[in-house]
Amino acid sequence: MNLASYRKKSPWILHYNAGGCNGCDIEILACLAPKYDIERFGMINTGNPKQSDILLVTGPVTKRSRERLVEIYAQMPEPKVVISCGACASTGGVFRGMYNCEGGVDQFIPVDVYVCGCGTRPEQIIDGVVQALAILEKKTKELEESVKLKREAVKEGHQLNRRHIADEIKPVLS
Amino acid sequence: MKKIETNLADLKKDIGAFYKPELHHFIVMNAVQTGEKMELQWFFSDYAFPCETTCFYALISPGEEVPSIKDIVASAWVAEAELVDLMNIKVESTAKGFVLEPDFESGPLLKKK
Amino acid sequence: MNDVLIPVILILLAPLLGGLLYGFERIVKARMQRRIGPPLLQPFYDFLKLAGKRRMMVHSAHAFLGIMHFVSLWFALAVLLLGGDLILVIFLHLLSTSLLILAGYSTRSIFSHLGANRAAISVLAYEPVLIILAVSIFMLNGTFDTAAVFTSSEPLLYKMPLAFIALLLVLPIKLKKSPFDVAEAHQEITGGVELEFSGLFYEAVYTAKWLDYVFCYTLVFLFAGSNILLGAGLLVFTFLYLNALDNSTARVSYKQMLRFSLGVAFSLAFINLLINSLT
Amino acid sequence: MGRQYEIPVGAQHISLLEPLHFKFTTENERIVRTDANVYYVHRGIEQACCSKFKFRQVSFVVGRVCGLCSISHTTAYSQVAEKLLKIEIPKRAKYLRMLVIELDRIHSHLLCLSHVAENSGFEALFMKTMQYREFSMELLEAVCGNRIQYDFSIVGGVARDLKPETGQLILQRLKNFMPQLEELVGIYQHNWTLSLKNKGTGVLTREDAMRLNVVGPFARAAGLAVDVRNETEDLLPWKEVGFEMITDTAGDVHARNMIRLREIGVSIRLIRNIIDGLPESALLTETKAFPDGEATVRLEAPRGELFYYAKGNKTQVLERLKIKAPTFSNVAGMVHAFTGNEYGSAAAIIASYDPCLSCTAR
Repeated sequence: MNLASYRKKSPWILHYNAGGCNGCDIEILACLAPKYDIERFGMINTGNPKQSDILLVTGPVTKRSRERLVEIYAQMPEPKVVISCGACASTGGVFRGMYNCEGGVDQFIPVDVYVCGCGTRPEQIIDGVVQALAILEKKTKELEESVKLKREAVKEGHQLNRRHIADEIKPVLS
Repeated sequence: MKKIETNLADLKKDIGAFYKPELHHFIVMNAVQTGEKMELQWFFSDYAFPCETTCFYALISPGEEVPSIKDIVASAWVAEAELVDLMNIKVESTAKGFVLEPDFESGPLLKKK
Repeated sequence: MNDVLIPVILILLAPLLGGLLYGFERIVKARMQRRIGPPLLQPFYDFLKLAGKRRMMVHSAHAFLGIMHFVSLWFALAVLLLGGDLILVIFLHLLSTSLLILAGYSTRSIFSHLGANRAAISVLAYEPVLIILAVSIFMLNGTFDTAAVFTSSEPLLYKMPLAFIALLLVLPIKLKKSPFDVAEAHQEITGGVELEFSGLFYEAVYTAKWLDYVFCYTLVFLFAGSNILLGAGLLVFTFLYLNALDNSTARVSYKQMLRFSLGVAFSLAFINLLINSLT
Repeated sequence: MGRQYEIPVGAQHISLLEPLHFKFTTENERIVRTDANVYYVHRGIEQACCSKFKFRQVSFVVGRVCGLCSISHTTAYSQVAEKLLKIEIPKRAKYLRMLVIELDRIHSHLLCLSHVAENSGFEALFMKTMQYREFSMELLEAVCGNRIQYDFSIVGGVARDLKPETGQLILQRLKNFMPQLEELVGIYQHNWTLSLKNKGTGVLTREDAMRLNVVGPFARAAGLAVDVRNETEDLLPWKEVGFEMITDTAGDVHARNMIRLREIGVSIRLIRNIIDGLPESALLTETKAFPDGEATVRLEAPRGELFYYAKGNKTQVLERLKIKAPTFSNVAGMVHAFTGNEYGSAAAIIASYDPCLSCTAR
């Protein structure tokens, strides 16, 4: 029995509306409700970036919400997956080219799963999240690989800390 | 829709004489470009049936400062702040930046020549 | 031999038991809300997932306090199960909560501060009741040791029913259940003190919640003495009561909570103490 | 005077559906001042409607202003365009528009109620209300073909007809919903902890509602009888199908909940009357004219008065389109009504305003 394979059964989602019309947002809310009940898959709407695995973004990114979007993404610890919900989050949709819109979410943060539709149906959102789980598992493995590599590197003395780097830079500058 | 013409100097007096909080409510403030000049509109509506929408309008030339009706209609600040950003109008004691980010060009709704 | 072995096994398995209990509770809660709910082992899936996340911490003292919260809570539980001094148990539990509160204050997030404030007020709400409870037990048995309670043939429930009701009233505060979940208050302060924990360090806080379940249900079990059947009945009753309460109430404000717990629960426990001391 | 703390809520917060930023200045968790930043969702729809899109396409664009009341936006735009084109639409189209608006109102009000319940910390009630709400989503799907973003109204009429069996389905589902509505009224009215949280919080008095020009259920809960359905009859015949005004006096969160629940009852009656008296006629008035002149339209969206101003210049593209959403009028009242409340109630108060910022910011 491989314990690691159970990890993907616990995706905690974070939802951010980057400037959409609320249509997809209420469908995400409907996903939590008894008819669709995404808690079956172990999902919780945490509302806290530091404890989330999956970022659900809806809406085209407006100028004022772009920095918040990037900041939320940066606050989430790896491994993390981004799902863009709806046509306008994926490409800008009908809002593409409007003066205060920047277009799709993938202009700012890497998107792993695109969910289509205007507005997305709850079934589509659930399908998107389930697809994201496989990506999440892959990313977890990659992260573990990189941690392993880093550990070996430390052993061989290649890893430099900040002071070493500063020491190396000084002679070059002077 | 009933349209009443006014000008910037008489604006506060006209609206102050017309507006009764228990009879009317303020809807929104709007601006339309008509050639060189800009037509500013203030929309009011009755509470009664059948209700009538009343529109005060004034023509202004670019760069003119518009008096604020905040002391007559307390909720007008939202509409005024929006027009300041979107139409690049100067309104008395209203700063920019409520709608748009500071780095964005002001007056995106103005027709480009 | 047997009376040491069972507590030791219980202590070692406490996180496991608490996790199962938490998973079961989530199912029950979902069913009460007409949903299917997560699988039983969901808390353990969460546990495994959190272990694989990148380690991020605000500062080392914050993470350390979070882990020490878990450790001291486990220690309090161990003392309780091994038949230690009840006053010691209560203060160890208080210590573990204060570590978490300190962790909340040590960050710069306003929500974390608010959560720490509210957690401190929660402590103020339930701690007096617990202490009165311990004093009543002392009046009855002549000792603070829980071992005497576990072995006494006459269940405490019959002698101090009012205190049991008082305990039931403050349990939602301790377990952060509606209507008294002000310390967590997800919609207001997004988890309060837990807000800044992430990854492995959140795991300590998350698992400490399971231990809290075991701790609270052990307190309930105290009232049955050596009568295991009655104890099981009490546990089931408390479980159903807590979930029914959780699912039928909104969150009250912290002032209302304080007024209620000090006004009603505390006076109930106090009346019980008076009756015990008079008879 | 205690030490003042500033508590920011938003732009991302679990109790908010959309980006919106409130900065509460609090003393001992009591709110003394509120700053609002509501323009996170500004996209520039007005400008696009006057430059990128032809006037017949605009009705689909303005539907995307807001996903909750998209039918109100498309209908209001269609009406203002019809005024500019100077055409009268068939009566059946008017009735069908009213039907979808009322169905939309039911789903929107139930969503708001469930959101208030969740933000008050009552998760089970949130689940219950959302479960009961699904019937309206299914009905909307049956009538319009989509759960949200209906695109039902188009310039000149409506896009789809209502089949008789769909009408029967609606009546049947409404009948099933009636006991559920009564159950919800019972819980929202009598649950003790919910009333502790909701009664007396977020109070807006009638004078303030009048002074700040508040609209919609927010104003009606304060005792201000403002409802466009009561005030106009030329575009949609509300009084013909039995509209009734509902007001309350308390002006707190609880009163807003009760107003919404009672309005759902009125909407159900309206829908029944509409289906029973659905006239037979064409669905669309065709015209080859171009919009000219200027016109305004007011319509009662679920959140209050929706106002459209349009100006045409005898071309395919409009000269100016101004959208005033209900929440836009409520911003001043929203900021005002926080003062003096506990921060703990703020989430419930925000939800009870039923803010729609994507409408406000456009």
